[in-house]
Amino acid sequence: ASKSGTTDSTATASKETVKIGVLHSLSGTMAISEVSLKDAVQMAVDEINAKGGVLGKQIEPVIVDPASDWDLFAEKAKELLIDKKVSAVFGCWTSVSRKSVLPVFEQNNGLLFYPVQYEGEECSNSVIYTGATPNQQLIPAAEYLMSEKGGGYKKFYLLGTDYVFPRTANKILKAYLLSKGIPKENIVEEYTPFHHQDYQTIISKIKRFAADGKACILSTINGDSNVPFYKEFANQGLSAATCPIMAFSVAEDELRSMDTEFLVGHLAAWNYFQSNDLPENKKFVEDFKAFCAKKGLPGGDKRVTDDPICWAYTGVYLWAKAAEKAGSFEVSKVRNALYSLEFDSPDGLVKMDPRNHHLAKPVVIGEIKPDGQFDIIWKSAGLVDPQPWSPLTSPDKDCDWVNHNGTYAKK
Amino acid sequence: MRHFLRPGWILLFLLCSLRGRSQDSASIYVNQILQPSADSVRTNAIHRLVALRDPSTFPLLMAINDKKLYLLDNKAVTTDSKPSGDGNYRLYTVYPTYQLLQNSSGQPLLLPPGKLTAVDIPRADRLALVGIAPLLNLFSNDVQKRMLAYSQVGNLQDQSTLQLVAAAVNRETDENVQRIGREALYAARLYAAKDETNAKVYIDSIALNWSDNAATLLTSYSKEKAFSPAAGSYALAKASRLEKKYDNLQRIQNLFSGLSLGSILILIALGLSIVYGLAGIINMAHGEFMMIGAYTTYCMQLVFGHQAGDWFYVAALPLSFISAGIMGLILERLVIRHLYSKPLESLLATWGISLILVQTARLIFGDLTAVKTPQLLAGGWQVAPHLTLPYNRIFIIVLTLVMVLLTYLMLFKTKLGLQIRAVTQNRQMSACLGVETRQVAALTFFIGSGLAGLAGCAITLIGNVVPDMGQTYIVDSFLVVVTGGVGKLAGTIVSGLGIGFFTKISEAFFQAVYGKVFILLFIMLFMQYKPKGLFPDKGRIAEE
Amino acid sequence: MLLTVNNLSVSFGGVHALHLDHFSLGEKELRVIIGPNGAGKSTFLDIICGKTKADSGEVIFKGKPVLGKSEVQIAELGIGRKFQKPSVFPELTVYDNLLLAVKTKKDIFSTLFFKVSPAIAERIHDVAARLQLNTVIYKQAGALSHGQKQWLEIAIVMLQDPTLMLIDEPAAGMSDEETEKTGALLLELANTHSIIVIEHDMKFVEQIANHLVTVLVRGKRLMEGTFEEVKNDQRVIDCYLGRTNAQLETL
Amino acid sequence: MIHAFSAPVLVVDNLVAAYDQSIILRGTSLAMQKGAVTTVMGRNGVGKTTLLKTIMGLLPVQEGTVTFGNEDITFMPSHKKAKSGIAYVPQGREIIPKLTVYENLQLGLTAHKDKNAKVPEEEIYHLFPILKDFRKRAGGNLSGGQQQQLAIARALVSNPTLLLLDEPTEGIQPSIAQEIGCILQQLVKEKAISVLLVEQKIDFANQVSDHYYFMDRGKMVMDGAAEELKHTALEKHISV
Amino acid sequence: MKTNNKPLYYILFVAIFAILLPAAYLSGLLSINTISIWGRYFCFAIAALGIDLIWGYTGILSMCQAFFFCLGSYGIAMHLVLQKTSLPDFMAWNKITELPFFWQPFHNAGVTFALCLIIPALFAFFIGYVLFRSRIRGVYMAIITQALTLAMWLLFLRNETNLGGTNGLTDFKTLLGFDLSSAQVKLSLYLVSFAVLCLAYIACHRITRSKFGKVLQAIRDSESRVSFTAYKTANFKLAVFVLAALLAAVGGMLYLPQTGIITPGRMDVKASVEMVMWVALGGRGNLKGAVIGALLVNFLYSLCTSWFPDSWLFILGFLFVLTVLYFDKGLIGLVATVRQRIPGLHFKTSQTTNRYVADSK
Ligand SMILES: Nc1ncnc2c1ncn2[C@@H]1O[C@H](COP(=O)(O)OP(=O)(O)OP(=O)(O)O)[C@@H](O)[C@H]1O
Ligand SMILES: Nc1ncnc2c1ncn2[C@@H]1O[C@H](COP(=O)(O)OP(=O)(O)OP(=O)(O)O)[C@@H](O)[C@H]1O
Ligand SMILES: [Mg+2]
Ligand SMILES: [Mg+2]
Repeated sequence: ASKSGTTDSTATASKETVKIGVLHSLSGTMAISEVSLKDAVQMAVDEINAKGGVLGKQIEPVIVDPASDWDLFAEKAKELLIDKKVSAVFGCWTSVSRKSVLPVFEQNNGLLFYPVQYEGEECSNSVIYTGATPNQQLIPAAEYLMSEKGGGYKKFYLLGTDYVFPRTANKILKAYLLSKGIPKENIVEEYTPFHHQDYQTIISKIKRFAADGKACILSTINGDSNVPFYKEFANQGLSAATCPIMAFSVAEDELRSMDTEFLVGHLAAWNYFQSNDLPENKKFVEDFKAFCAKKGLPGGDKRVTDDPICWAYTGVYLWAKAAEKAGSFEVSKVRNALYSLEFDSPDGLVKMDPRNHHLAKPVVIGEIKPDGQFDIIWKSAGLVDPQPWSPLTSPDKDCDWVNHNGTYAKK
Repeated sequence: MRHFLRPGWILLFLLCSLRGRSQDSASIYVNQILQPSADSVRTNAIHRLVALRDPSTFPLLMAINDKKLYLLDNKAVTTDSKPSGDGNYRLYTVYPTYQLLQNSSGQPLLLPPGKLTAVDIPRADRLALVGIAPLLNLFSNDVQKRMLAYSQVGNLQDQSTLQLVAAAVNRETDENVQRIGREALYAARLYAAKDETNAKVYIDSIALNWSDNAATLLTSYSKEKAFSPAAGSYALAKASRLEKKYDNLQRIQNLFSGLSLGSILILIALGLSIVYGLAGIINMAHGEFMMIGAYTTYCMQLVFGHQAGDWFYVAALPLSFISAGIMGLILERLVIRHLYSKPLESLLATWGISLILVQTARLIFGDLTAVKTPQLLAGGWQVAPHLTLPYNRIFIIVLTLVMVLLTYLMLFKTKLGLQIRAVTQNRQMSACLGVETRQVAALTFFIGSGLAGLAGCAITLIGNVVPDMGQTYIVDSFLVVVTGGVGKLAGTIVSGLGIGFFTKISEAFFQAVYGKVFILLFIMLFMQYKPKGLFPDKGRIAEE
Repeated sequence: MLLTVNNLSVSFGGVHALHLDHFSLGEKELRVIIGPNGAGKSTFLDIICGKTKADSGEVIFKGKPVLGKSEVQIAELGIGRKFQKPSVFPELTVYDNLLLAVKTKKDIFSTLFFKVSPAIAERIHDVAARLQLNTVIYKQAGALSHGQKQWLEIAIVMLQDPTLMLIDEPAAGMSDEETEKTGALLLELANTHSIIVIEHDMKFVEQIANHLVTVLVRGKRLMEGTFEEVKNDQRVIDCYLGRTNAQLETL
Repeated sequence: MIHAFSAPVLVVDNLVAAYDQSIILRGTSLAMQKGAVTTVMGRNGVGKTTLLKTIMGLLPVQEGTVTFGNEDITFMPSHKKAKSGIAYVPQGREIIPKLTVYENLQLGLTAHKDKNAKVPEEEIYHLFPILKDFRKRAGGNLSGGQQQQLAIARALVSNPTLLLLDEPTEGIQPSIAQEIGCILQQLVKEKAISVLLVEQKIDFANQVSDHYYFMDRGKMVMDGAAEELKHTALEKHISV
Repeated sequence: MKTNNKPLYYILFVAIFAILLPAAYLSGLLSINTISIWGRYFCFAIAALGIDLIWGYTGILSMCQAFFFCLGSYGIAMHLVLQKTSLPDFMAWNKITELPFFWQPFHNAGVTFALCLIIPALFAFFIGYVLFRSRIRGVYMAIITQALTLAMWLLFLRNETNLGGTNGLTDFKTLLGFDLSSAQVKLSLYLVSFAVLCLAYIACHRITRSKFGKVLQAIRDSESRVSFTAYKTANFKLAVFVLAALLAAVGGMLYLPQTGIITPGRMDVKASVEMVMWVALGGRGNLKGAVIGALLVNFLYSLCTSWFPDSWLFILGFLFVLTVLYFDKGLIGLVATVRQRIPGLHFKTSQTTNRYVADSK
């Protein structure tokens, strides 16, 4: 069924609109994170439509709820691509959901814009990764912590929820730390189950580990486990001063309605923070708040933006821009137009990689403030190029769709 | 110990004289920083001040480092790191003295940061403070920072640094920080010591002082810095003794964790036990009642706002019980009452209800939210250097104890309890004996749901508040109820504690995941021997 | 002897419910056990059929020890039980209740491929008719009246065709005439089976006690003898029958 | 037959009741004199238990009325009936199994008019000595006969004016059954309690009854005062 | 004697799914995706039949059916992965160079099919043996099996288990040499699933109508009475438990190629409860109910998550509640009630008319 002209036929079938799919969980455990991304996509769509659409067509988003159910992700992806014949899909958060839909997109020649930081080691022709690769988030963070300015930490506790991203992230981090001369015994790796709520034992282990003030934590703890973790951390007498936590999965949106008292001073590494000073960003933040208030979404104008929201939003624009550039919605053409495409995102100018489907962008490290925002304490000098295959763990591989057929072995 | 105090006094004297000499130049630089004629002047002044290492300028430098330097009526001031209520901060002068600012009535002056003019020091200049930052922090008014500073001051062989540290230790008011500070001093002396008796004295002091880091410090001393093997092995012996003590404390900590986890489980299971064990309803929505309680607490926090301090939590405790209870009551009236004696249908209906409740919560709140820990329950009780028992957990344990006691009294010492137990075992006959079964059943459900709500309120102290938080606990709490024996209060308590302890003990050996798997399999095997829970009914009543 | 019991004792939470020094039952003997409420009669039967575990003692049935065996093993040995409180399969029809009881192979495969032979069907209907269940044979057993359930349970035991039938208070909840019918039925069954019956209805006991009556009191065997002997024993009158037993006088 | 001419205390008029679709009571009528023992007899499965259940409110009435005293209690919920002075000893004992014997008795107090009433332990234990020894035992662990005794005791605790007894002597040893008979007579005499008795054993019925009803297929087919009916007539009816 | 009472319904059912749907696809009215989705529902329905046997008929609430389902799926998935590469990707990332021993047998299709049945059966046998020996029943059984599923879920989530961790196994290309993405293969899988469902239904129907089935129901009513009637109840329970596990595994095996992914998420707490809910909704103790429940719930789930992405949970939630309140024998009970109300349709069915209400419990 997947010959060539699926998208073309839609283009002729409906004169005024072009359909895109929105595949974010609106219920289930991931809803808390993903709903905001759906809103961001919706906002980008509204903006573009207000400006006249793409190639003269209004964008019509088809929103479905894959309900944090990985099988349903695949089912919905098929539905969007085959039944609804959408031109592109914006969605997914967890790695497993992406892995679940990946074959569907590849078999049906679809295009998925994936807005969340991820573990890398993937190079699909059907996915546009607008989130960070490990080298755009993990490595700079570790580097910063080891630096004089960052505190010169010598011991690292790699703590994560037990799933792919933390596992891979920690593998890369560990390789990096070892390569920087951190002795093995100064790196501890530990995982907790999903939704783990009881961090007493782990914190007391950390306390011992961090007794000499030289230790920090690299946290890939996910979702609802964070609050109990940070709370217990504070209650057992640890603090950002004695042992900072560098988080890779805590962003403004999660901190929005939390009491952040026990989080203040801890760190997070991303590519974007709401506190970014750029005028584009200020407008974006305001627009987003206004959008949420206007649509009566929960939170209203108290809503905040964060890294994944920024990239979900940017993704839509990238697609629109590429379609304009290609003059067509056809997946292969859009894909080709995306290479090296530049876009003025809320995070400043970002640029698609010329050879693969990742985005080059700045890396920032922030310190959590009492209001749930981040104080940007470090920023990369310019854009950091994506490395889907980390040179630390897969030195022989690279991803290139222009000169090679995706992943290839480096000489 | 006294032995060291004496040099301390001398040092302080020295320091004071130092200050006298540098006083003039310091104040010049200070002025240059606050009112620079050019950026380069300021940069220079900062560098000079850093080089001076005059403690009287430390509050100023620290304020710069923390980006908390403000001008108030042309006076340089700084603020506390945390607001003292309602977003207002206390103010301190930074130079030449470090003093709390007071208003006319002698109360601390409280102002929001917005009322102050921030002195903007460029990042490059701030970086000049990096080297001296730990020293500055020795005089910080943030305990945490002081604590950290001692481990970061670095080489204490440098005399001027040593003097500063010693002075700081003497000034120190916080016992824990002082402990760390003393350790830094002892360590410096130990490293400098060149004869065995002297070294042993310092080693002993370090061991006696027993800060968090003592064992590591001694070990590394024996490995790297010891000047003689004898001193090294002596240090090592001390270290290993400390490690043992430490291990023992860790064990106590683990037991406490077990107790705490156990009491949480009991608190959640208590309501379930009443609703399931007594009313025969497999309440899949139990976790959602918990969620209601948690959100009630959250709402209380919003309603009370920041001024009210801990009162929101005081109000939330009864309210979470009542709100969840009322919700339970409504559901009982609307749905559950049709389902007594139909446990299967109750399963289906309560599952449906739980879906609805979760989605409703998601629509209303929609976020990951968390309740702030009441001030009274923040932090922990430091029992020994390595043993901190968080207040929030202690509170939950006490709350559980009280609730268990109340539940016991209610069930076994009151008429209502008698009727509840009767109704759940035989509705029709109870009715024939004059028991108003509807009311009793509704009340049972009210109490059961209410207890869940209370548990939710308690859980906010340690976890977050999310729409599907209930599902995290539902299996665990069913496990507790079932291993204890359905409808057995004592069973619920024993199994809750048992599972709590066991989880924590196994977590000490395995990773958290395997700990959990282990506990689940263990329970399965345990049920082999006690197929009807810990406290099975005996005799004829045990049959079907 | 078909059944021999020695020094059987059981206690619940420290209270001695049963302490039987000796009891024996011959082939095709119908034995009636009487005794005050709580004397341990039902407990005795419970032990024989494996429902309750004894503390000590021995029970020999067909030369084999019974204690320690499971309910199924005991049932397979040929012991069938009617309980004091009627116990049937409430959601099955009367017919299915009876079908399950019929003595055939009872392992998984035989049940899976079981076909109702005409002989079996006839037997079921036969028994149902004799116990006045034929009018309710396709009714769910749970919807029967108390007395009907009693009948059904007796029918189940009959169809099981065990060597030893343990019948606990069969006449409870039956009218006098039905009681009499039951008595006649039991007497007939006694021609081919060994039966232990527990009853409080003296008329009924008199009707069926063709051989010996055992009197249990407080878990111990008070006496054993013919109905006449028992009826006139002062101890039995004192603790069981009552000073002036109206029931007996009217006989 | 002391209160022979007083007004009827309980009147059941043309009662129709069913379990779901299957109708059991098909127009049952009955009138009880105050301070007398009225006995309902009939073969197995004719609907005697159903009648008592319906009177007690455990089964919805489809047609007809039940009047107690001067009040129409047809649709009154069970617990109100209990509170208005009707006590019920059901067939099958229905002891609350996991409550102790004493708690079961305590529960009987719920329907007592006096809120502060205590369990009249002495009287009860005098009647049923075994209950005293087993005070603290779970009711469900008692022997069948003991449970029956407990059920009767529990009904008496509430100090009722009307007693519904469904085969109360089932499983009870002869001496106590006989005593129960005496007690019933005594209660009727001394406290003017009215008793509706369902019984199959003619001997017991004869000992206590003032009036008989015969039931067949959900209807009363015959009734009469005890003296009027000959023993043989009774037997004939029951064995139809 | 009571079978074959409503051939019309059966014919209708078969006609719709075996003829109408494929025809609609071939004539272009339906997309192959829709066909595939229904194929997946059939797999759920097969598993639901097993749940009905063990729970509806025998009264044992087993919450580990989702686990057996996953065992079947994982088995096939492993085979499919090995069809594609000699070493799965995720192993390569985890620096595992050699295929673990337990992956080896899955190279061969025949062995895989056998193992997909044998492993769940063995698991069920072992679990059942342990549990039934110690006479665990009722909620105890439910919670223990749930705990077991939870434990297995946690294990499968681990990377160390070498089954793909959270991500599970995905991205399959061919099955027995057929291209899984081709429409014909999808259609065939649909038809196979349907055929297996029909076969499973007939087999279960036979079983429940046999004396064996009666014993099962008797066990549900009063297990001790069955023992006293000389049936070895533990064996019977064990047999249905294994049978139910097999049905779940078969469902899982067919499910995999049609879904294209298997993750531990299929057996988390929610999934295992949901499987029971299908049966409860359809009507427990009634095979038709189980099938209809599974089909309907999943159909609604798919439909509502697309049509009402914001409010579908309300719809499903209310459906559960209303079913319970108004059709107390599940949906199939509703059908029976309607048929009784409409005199013209009034067939004599002996098992639904009189209802016994357990009033002593
Ligand atoms: N589980 C138990 N716990 C305590 N006591 C028990 C238990 N089971 C039985 N008993 C007691 O053991 C004694 C014997 O009971 P059993 O049922 O055998 O009496 P019975 O002779 O059958 O009486 P009945 O004629 O009333 O049926 C009774 O006093 C009873 O209360
Ligand atoms: N729960 C029930 N559901 C449906 N039918 C029932 C139910 N209980 C009893 N019946 C039917 O109602 C009829 C009358 O039963 P009931 O128990 O009133 O009889 P009874 O006169 O008390 O008999 P017995 O002397 O055996 O106690 C019987 O035919 C019985 O089959
Ligand atoms: Mg007995
Ligand atoms: Mg009756």
